[in-house]
Amino acid sequence: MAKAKSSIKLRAKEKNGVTTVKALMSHPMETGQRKNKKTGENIPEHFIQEVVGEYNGKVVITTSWSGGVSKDPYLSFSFKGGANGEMVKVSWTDNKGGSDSNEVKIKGKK
Amino acid sequence: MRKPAKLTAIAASFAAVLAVSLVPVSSMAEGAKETIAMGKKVAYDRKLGNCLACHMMDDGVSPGDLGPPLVAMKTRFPDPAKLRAQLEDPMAANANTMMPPFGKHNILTDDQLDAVIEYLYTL
Amino acid sequence: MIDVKRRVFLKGSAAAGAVVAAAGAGLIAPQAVLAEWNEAAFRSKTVADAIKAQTGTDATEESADIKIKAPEIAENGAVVPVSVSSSIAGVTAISILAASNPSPMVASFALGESTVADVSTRIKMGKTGDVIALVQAGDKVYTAKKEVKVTIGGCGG
Amino acid sequence: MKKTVVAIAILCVVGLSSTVVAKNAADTTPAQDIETYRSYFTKKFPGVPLQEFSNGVYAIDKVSRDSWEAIEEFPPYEPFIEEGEELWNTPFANGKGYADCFKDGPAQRKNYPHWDAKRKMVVTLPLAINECREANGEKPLKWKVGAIASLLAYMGYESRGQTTNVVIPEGDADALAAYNEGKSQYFSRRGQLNFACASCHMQSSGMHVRTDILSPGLGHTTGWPVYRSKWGNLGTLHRRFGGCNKQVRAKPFKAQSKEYRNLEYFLTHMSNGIEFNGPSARK
Repeated sequence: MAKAKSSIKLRAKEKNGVTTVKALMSHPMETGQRKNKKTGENIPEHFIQEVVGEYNGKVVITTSWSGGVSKDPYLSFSFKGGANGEMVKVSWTDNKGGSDSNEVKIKGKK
Repeated sequence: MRKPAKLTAIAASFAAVLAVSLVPVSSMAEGAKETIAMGKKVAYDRKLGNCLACHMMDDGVSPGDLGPPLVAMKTRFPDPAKLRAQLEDPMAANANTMMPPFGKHNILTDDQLDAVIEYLYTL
Repeated sequence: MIDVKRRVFLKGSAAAGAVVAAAGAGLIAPQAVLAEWNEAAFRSKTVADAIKAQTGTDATEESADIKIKAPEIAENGAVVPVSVSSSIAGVTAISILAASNPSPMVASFALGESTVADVSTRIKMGKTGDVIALVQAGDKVYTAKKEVKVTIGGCGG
Repeated sequence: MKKTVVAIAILCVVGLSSTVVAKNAADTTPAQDIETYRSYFTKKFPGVPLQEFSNGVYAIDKVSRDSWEAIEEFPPYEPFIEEGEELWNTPFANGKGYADCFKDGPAQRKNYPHWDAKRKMVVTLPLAINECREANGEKPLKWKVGAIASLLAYMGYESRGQTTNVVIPEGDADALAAYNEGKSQYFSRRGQLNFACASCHMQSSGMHVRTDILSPGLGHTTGWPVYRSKWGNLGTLHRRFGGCNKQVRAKPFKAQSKEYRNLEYFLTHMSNGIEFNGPSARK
């Protein structure tokens, strides 16, 4: 299977001068407290610690998470500004040093 | 943990006949209390009675509503044999019941059923 | 372990737009500021400790200007949708805590100048308890809470 | 209470005892069954339009619907649709692909499950997918999760808006027998807990097991595959059948076994006229 696909699905929509960004990330978000049913051992914690949202290269939100955020986590935020065709970027870093990012064009009035 | 509980369950159900010879009279009340406590535990345990799945009862949090609230059990079941039968095989009384056959399908052991009945009569 | 105050200062100044100047002066790179994960807050076992670690103070004020959108009853504690928004002016950070979780601090959002104080995520809740929203604006810390009942599955094991 | 009993008795003629159902499942025709089954639910939930039943418990409970709608803002099944599309477009080793088996494209939900008169069996969409693979020299996919669920998500998504229309061919005794077998399955009590599918999802639908609300059985087949928060993953209808059987402490049948295919045949037929809206998200 092709691997190049981003772990982040991203949408950005501008309406009345506010851009709303919605992101869904594929990640196990292990708390470290769940047991592996077969071995009985705790599954080590593995979760996204930080998600950064950028618009035009400027950070608009920095999100810090614990393993208390659901598996395949969701994040939505909004900022003033943004126009059709401009780029929004979202990137995450997890506690094991894994990371990913994705960009999407803002959909809005042309 | 289990063994003494079982013993007391038996002791309670045959109290009149056996208890005198098995258990010193002074500890009778203690024994009954333990049986009731065990009955409650079995009734609440999700893997055992799981009564709260369907019945409002006692101090149980977030009960279901498939069955009637378990209150005034002595009035509703003056005859313990009827209550026992209802737990053993509820379909005998109502072919469309949702209630699982706790005795017939061995969901609970005899001792557990006894203890649950003791407990239910406190409600 | 972690210099809480310094962190708060940096976040505050980031929101005030001062960080760019600081970075320009070679004091600190913006990414480094933003990349810091508040371990003390996230590892706290109580709401009070987490709030202190996050904000540097335990003087909080309940506010009706914070709106928490979360279900009264969560169908599945593994996925509880939560949105927090606020009409308080100058919000620099929003945090979401689940009071009954072993580690209550679940998420915190540091907002930029143009960012709207309105965030959504989905959180895990081990059992019924309050979802607490923590909103930082200026040097004030505001809170609001909403109880979410976590369902107990019926079918047993 | 009484109403429930009467309505159930009308449909399955029998109450719920397994032996009796097996004997009497044939007493009503599929057309009569649809009528009875549908009106049972539309009467029980009078404010709910027929099409809404495709949304399961969210059709009848406002509180869970709110969370569900929040989750649908960006549903967790979305990445699987994309993955399924990729799988659909990836050629087999022999250069052919799914499109060679499904001539009119991925929007196939309306065609399944169907009765295959030649082979005298119910063919479900997952079965057709794996038969397509095997006919082209590929290994079959696992039935319950993984690639097959993603493919079904893509095909389901492309089929959204199609209407359930499962045909029990007139005059085909074998097809009717398969349907009746599925029907008996649905109304037979099973397992240590002694529940039939109908016990929970018909007789007790809308009621609470602890705080869980039992979903109405009407429309149960329309939203698959489903991303269940409980699974943290996308799964197939037969995976759910198996899970339900396990919960009543019965030994589940195998996914795509004759038993589950016939059950799907019956249950999908009951939802005739309701639109497909899979993939979907459930608790």
